[in-house]
Amino acid sequence: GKSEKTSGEKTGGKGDTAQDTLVYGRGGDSVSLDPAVVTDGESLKVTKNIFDTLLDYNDGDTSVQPALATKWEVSPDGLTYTFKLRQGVKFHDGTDFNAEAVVFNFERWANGNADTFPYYGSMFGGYKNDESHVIKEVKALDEYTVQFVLKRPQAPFLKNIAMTPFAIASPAAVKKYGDKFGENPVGTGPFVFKEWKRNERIVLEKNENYWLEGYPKLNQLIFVSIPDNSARLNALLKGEIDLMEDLNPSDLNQLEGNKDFRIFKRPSMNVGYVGLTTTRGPLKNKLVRQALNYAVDKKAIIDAFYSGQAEPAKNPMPPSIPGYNDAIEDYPFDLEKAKQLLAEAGYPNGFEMELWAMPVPRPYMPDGQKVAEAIQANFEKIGVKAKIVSYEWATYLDKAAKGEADAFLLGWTGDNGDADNFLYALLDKDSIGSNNYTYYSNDELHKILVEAQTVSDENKRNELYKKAQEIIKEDAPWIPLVHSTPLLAGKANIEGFNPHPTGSDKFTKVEFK
Amino acid sequence: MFAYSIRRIFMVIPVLLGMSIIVFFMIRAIPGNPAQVILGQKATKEAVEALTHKLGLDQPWYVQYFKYLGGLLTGDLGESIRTGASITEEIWPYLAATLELSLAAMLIAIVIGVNAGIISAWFQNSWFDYVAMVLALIGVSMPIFWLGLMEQWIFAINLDLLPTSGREEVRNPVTPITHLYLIDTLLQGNTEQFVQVLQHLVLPSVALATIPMAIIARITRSSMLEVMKSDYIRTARAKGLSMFWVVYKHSLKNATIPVLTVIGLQMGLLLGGAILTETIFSWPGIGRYIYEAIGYRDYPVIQSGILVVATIFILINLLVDLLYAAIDPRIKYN
Amino acid sequence: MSKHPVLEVKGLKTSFFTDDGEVPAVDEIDFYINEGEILGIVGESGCGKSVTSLSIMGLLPKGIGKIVGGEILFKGESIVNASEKRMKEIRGKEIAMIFQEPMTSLNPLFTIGNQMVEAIRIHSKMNKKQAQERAIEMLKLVGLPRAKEIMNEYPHQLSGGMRQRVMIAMAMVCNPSLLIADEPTTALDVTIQAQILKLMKDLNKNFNTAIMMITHDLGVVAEVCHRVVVMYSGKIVEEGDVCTIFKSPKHPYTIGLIQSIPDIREKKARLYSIPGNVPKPGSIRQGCRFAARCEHAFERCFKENPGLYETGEQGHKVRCFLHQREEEMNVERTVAAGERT
Amino acid sequence: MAELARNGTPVQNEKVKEESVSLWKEGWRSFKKNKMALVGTGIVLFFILLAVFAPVIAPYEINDQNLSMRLKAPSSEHVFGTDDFGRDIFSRVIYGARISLWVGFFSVLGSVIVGSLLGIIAGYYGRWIDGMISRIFDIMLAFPSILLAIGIVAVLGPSLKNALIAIAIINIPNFGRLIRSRVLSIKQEEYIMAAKAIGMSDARILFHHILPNSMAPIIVQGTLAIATAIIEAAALGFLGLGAQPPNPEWGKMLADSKDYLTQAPWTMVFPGLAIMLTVLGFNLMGDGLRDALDPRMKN
Amino acid sequence: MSEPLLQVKELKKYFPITGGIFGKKIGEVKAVDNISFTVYKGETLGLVGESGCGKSTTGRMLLRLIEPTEGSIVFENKEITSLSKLELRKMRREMQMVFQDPFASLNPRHTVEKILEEPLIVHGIGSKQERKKRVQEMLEVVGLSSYHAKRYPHQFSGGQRQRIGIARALMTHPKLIIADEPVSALDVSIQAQVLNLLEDLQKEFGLTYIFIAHDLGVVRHISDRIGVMYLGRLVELADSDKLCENPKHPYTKALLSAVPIPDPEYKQDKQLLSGDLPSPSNPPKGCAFHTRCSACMEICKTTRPEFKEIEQGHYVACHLYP
Ligand SMILES: Nc1ncnc2c1ncn2[C@@H]1O[C@H](COP(=O)(O)OP(=O)(O)OP(=O)(O)O)[C@@H](O)[C@H]1O
Ligand SMILES: Nc1ncnc2c1ncn2[C@@H]1O[C@H](COP(=O)(O)OP(=O)(O)OP(=O)(O)O)[C@@H](O)[C@H]1O
Ligand SMILES: [Mg+2]
Ligand SMILES: [Mg+2]
Ligand code: NI
Repeated sequence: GKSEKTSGEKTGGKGDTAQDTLVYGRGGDSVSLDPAVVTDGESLKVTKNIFDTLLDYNDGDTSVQPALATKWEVSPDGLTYTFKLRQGVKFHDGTDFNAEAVVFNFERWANGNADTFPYYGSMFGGYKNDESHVIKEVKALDEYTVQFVLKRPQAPFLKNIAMTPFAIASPAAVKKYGDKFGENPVGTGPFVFKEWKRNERIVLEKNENYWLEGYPKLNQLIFVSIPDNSARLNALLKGEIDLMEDLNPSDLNQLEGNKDFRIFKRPSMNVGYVGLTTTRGPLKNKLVRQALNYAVDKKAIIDAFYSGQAEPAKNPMPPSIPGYNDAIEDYPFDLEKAKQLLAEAGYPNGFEMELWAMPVPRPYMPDGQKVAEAIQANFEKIGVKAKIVSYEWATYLDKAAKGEADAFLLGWTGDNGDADNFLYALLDKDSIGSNNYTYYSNDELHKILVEAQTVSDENKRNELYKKAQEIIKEDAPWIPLVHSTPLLAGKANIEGFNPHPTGSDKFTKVEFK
Repeated sequence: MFAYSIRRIFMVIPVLLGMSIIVFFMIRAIPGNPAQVILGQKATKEAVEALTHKLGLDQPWYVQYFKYLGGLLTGDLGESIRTGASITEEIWPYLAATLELSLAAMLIAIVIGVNAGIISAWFQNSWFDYVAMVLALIGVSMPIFWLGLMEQWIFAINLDLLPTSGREEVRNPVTPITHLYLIDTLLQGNTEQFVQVLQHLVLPSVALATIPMAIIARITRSSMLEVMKSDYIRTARAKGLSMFWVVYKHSLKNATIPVLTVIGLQMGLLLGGAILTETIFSWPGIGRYIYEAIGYRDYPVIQSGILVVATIFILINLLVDLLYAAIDPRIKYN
Repeated sequence: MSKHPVLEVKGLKTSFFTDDGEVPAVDEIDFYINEGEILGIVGESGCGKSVTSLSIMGLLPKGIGKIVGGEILFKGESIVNASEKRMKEIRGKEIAMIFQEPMTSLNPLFTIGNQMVEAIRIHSKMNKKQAQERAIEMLKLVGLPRAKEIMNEYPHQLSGGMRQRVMIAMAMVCNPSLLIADEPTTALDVTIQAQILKLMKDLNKNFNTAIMMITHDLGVVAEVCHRVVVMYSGKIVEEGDVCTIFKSPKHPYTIGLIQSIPDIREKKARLYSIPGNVPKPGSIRQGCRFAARCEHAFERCFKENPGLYETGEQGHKVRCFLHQREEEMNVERTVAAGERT
Repeated sequence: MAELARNGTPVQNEKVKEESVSLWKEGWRSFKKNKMALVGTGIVLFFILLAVFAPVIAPYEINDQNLSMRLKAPSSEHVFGTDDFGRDIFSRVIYGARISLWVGFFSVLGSVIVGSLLGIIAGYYGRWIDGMISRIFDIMLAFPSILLAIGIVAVLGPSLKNALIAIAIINIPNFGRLIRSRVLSIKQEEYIMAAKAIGMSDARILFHHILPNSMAPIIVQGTLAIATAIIEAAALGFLGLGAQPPNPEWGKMLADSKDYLTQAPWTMVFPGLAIMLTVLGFNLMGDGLRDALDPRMKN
Repeated sequence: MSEPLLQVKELKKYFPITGGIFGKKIGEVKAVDNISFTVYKGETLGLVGESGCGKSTTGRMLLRLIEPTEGSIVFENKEITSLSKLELRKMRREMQMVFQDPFASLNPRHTVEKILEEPLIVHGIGSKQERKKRVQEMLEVVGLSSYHAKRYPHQFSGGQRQRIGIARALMTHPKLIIADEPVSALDVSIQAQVLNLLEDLQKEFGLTYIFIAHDLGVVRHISDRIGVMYLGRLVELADSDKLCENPKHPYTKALLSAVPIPDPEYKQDKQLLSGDLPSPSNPPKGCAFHTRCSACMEICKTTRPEFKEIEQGHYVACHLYP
């Protein structure tokens, strides 16, 4: 850790001063480097830099901008999308990027199934022969024009197209490596895959022929896995890494006074919540759920365990997403009111229940156990005795999905910045069994959410979502806790790094000053 | 002797078989579907079902078990269901990392432990003896994870003497040959890296060495004392041999046997117990490999990982037994 | 020819310092061994025989056992407070020792040859080869067949009798002037015991080695020793020529001991037996230590400790008030003799 | 008859009133002389008293959160400082003694009971039963024990009780083997031969002779095992697999304060010291007991 | 002294030696190899021999503490080898054993009272008070005092412990006592006490003894008849005077001459045996003693001599006496 100078010399041999290798410390390793086959963020963080998508998100939000596609047109019925592709782009293996390549990739995914290309199915309603499959066909109109024909309108279609998983891979390489493509990724992105040492590091090198003139700035990009948050911070402090994610909010003050380092805040696109399983015991009662909502002191929790780097949540989706209902008033922290509601519901002396605590840190919940402990203490005050239970992550999800938890901590990070990706995915009755762990089922809400999926008028859609949020607030299947601001920390001389709300960052413009 | 070794090796087989069965059923008793874990929180039901089927997890247990066993017999440890990588190929780097760490720890433990034990026995009831034995007792009583953290706090963070975690310099990674980095860097003649690797090794190996060191010191001392009371040592002294020779030639060899047993056992414990150290020091070893695999319900990895560790443990004990025979001519196994 | 003592022990007192306080295992004993003489030391278990021999060798367990008084003169040189360096020279070269348990007295992990050669090279400048030859020679001398092969064998490959022979060979390599044998045959069968005893007698005759033979078997004493010291609870109770001791023992303990042995030559109607138990050393602080078991004990025996009185016969001494009178008579006699000259 | 008695009566110088001293009493006497063992016993007693009188001693409610008082350094108000919930660490460490001692004692009790049973069956009946039980022990011992414990807790679900069960299970083969070897060696003792010779049944031999003679090593090993069990429980707690919040289990406290190592080291130092001291106490006591009760077990 | 109490015929005990890859039996130790003898009521039969010749094994087989490999043991007309476990345990009331090591044969955690009472409890004899009383009586009989009852074995000296061992054997009023080297661990002066005690008890209770020892002097003193064993076989059996004064077997002769005589003036021409005892796992062919025998003939190397009566009551197994 102490030989920063020597290694600086080694890696950045040319420049005397400027460093051109960035070591990015993160919590876990990737599963595969084929973005289409994975669902985990750790894989996508890397592939984002190896591959490009047709469209990309803007820095800092989820509106789309050109990437491999330079222009696009939507037919008025919302069923045909025509993309003009960037010319002269080459894959890392030297083959050309063109419309055929785009078609090849989409065909590949559409011919798959939920197991092989999970994200495709969930974002585009299924696969080739499925009734619900949204995409009717993908055609190459000419060498640099691709046309998508949909079966029915899909409001977030462009946002979906911009998602990291739908990155365009070299057809030649896909054919060449077959199953092993995930270990030999070839894309058009700013960095070229060089080496992967499992559970330790992935090394990417500058793509000299990148289509964005003058970029990337870095010569090498290294992702290293350091599971423990404090260990990662130590590594940063000792110069072993340059940039780290998932900084413990509690470590914030340690860095704040330090001139050598700076904090990066990832715009929030998440929600952390307490799920109240609506089919279990006293929680069946709406009044009880509301009472519990009154009993949680979100502010104190945020101060203590997020170091203030979060805002209290009142809705199941973050404010940055269109359709957010800011008019809603949150349940205030009011123990008297809570007690009163409990009494009304027939539990004047409270009751006992389990409160499940997440065993793993997530951006929206850096320490589930502690948040649970704080909430436990809150509940105690209104006579609700919560026993904290924790399972391993796998078991936790499995059991919670089966509705075995009374109250549980969980959260969600948006994939594409669309309200549907929150409200429908998490609280619609269709999602029971997948991501609606509370078993909350409201027909009125269902109708609204389904309607919103096909409405292409932005304003109309937003109205529908606002209505939905009102219903949810009233039924209180959750105690929305926070929209956290995930923290990153890095060397003070890093420039051009704007953490993206989706959690996957492109390092094209990053450099050391 | 030969027959004995063969017999011992044969006896290992039922143990390994038993272990594979226990591991097989135990991890399947752990709630949580690997498919769900792999696909994560956001997976759809269909995706989970499809993956479950693909992984063969919907087959009856005996089919799964015998398939796995069949693979084992051909030397195939299976494939990780999370990454699809072949475990046979993947496991060595982890194992090597753990081996390097444990061997370093064992070396420290043996060198310091044995010598402290000898000196304590030699100067029984001296102040050295008292201090060494009290330290040894404290060492045995030390929660290793706490020690590791305290080491980090003091030596890495406060004093900034040594790296906090990892096996190598991230910016200056070792090109693996054997994956035992000390050896690799030496083979490549890269002294700078050698020193770096060594620096990374210090804290975790010292943390890991503490308990075995303490145990070895205590055993060495008591077995030396025992031996030094024996008739043949009295004979040696009656011959006019000096104390130094009596201690280092006669007593030590005789006292080695219980010490060897302990070293064998501790080596096995180190291999498994490295989990905590590896977690604290982000050491990419087999303990962490298995521990993380438990989190992902990566059945083949857990099974094969544990079997590999157990096999090594058993082999080490076999080795210890064979060493006895080499040291002690009385042990004629036939 | 006059006899010179190789070893003189004067007022030796050795104590053990245990949790229960000081235990005087050997309490002011005096004896001597002449050149070429076999001295037998007999006594029951725990009476201090081994402690005596270890005191002489300077091999008392460190920290527990200590010589608290008296003198040990080896060829006139005091060795009680000799330096460890000097003791190393004496041990093995001048005074050699063999032990009771042939099974455990040899280091099981080294070959016989290794241990023999080591013994030789400690005290001589021989090279390895010479030492090996000398070792083989010694092994042949003690009557071991296959001496060459045995050099490469380990102790466990030999029988008890053979091991004891190896021990003797090892003790004899430097031609010591004194061999201390601490119950060398107790662990062996009678037929093997007979072989070993013969060997020791031969060595004594051929090399004029003085032997201090510790045993509790009076038969062995009668068979090999020239002179006998009888110990009881850390004290010498009788000392004399072997014939004197067996033909006219004076101490009630010696008498009882001799009478209580069954004889294979004839069947005694009933054995004589000394009543009571062997006392732990240090448990009796007052009076004669044998008084409690003695048929002849009278009041004084329980109060005072008798001295070692000379009986009439040459070199015969007894620690018993019954013989004080004889002592006095002796004095008279010597006085008378003195008057005569 | 009278003559017989006279001939036999050897006791003349013996005090008639010598008390009867069992090996236990003898053991206790030598234990009392062992200073280190007494120190160990003292430490253990100290923690037992802490555990028993925790409600009296502890100055604060252990679960009283006060988020405004987070991570305060030791002061006269909070002797060991406060943790990240603003709770008094001193009080929590005191209550932690309850948990650690409870887990240590009962897990070892469990493994002693099950292990002894299996060990006795294996040792006494031998043959295939022995073969089978011994193999099972071999298998369990070939596992890295902490992994086995993690596995068991993963199956049962993380909780203090399950951690206790897991620790008990992983220690079973140790006791099983100990007892088995004791039974095997005692079986060879002449007094067992003598018991058989007077026509005693197997069961009686087992329960009147073999078991009582195995007690000393069990107690010694048990005491030492409590020490390891406490560490193991703390390790499981540290990995989040043992005690669940807000239980002030020491290992869990360490895990919870791991992130504050640099800013609030006192949150780590005191629970760690508590573990070490308790374990040291049991180890010292165990060593002393071994010297007193079962000198053969020395190594 | 006429009626046979115990008849042993062709008794054998082979201990298996295991080894090899699968721990199979690869040989056997012929610890006791075909011995026959008879014990008459009220007599003492001595068994002598060197270490490892099978004395203890024989003694233990008589009580079936070790299962015989072959042969028959008839005690008071009952075939012991075919008794069921329960019958056997009852039968052990009649036959008792005294062991060699007075330090190992008493359970260190039981008081003397418990040790002595146990045989009675096991066989369901007497009420609690009666048992206690009997313990007191028996202590007096073996020369201890009743106040010793509450003490533990380690508080006694070796001789006293051996008395306790004897007392335990006597508790159930057995007919036969097998004493396996009862005095070899004791000091000479104590040894005489115990021997005397045994003799007195025999007279008082009309006991029959099988007395095992390696010290010929002791055996001679206490036995009416003596059997000499060598490598698992009986080589000579005769009246004790006859055996000592007129031994027939070369081994007996050698053994007798090897015994040191506590008389410095007694000079005797020693017949030293050469070599060591062969291993019982691989005994010499023919006469087991032929390797060390000074009178060895050709036939000795090939044919095992029969154990037969050459004079009235004098049995020898040697080719010198055809
Ligand atoms: N290491 C020791 N620690 C304490 N006391 C000891 C020690 N060694 C010997 N003694 C005491 O010294 C006394 C004499 O012991 P010693 O070994 O000389 O007896 P011995 O005559 O050789 O007996 P034996 O015939 O059994 O060999 C013993 O009774 C014992 O109490
Ligand atoms: N359990 C056993 N397993 C194998 N061999 C045995 C066993 N018990 C005894 N032996 C062997 O049987 C032979 C006879 O043993 P035994 O104990 O009967 O001899 P002994 O005449 O009583 O000898 P000692 O005088 O030493 O007591 C010995 O060679 C011994 O090694
Ligand atoms: Mg001795
Ligand atoms: Mg025997
Ligand atoms: Ni002279």
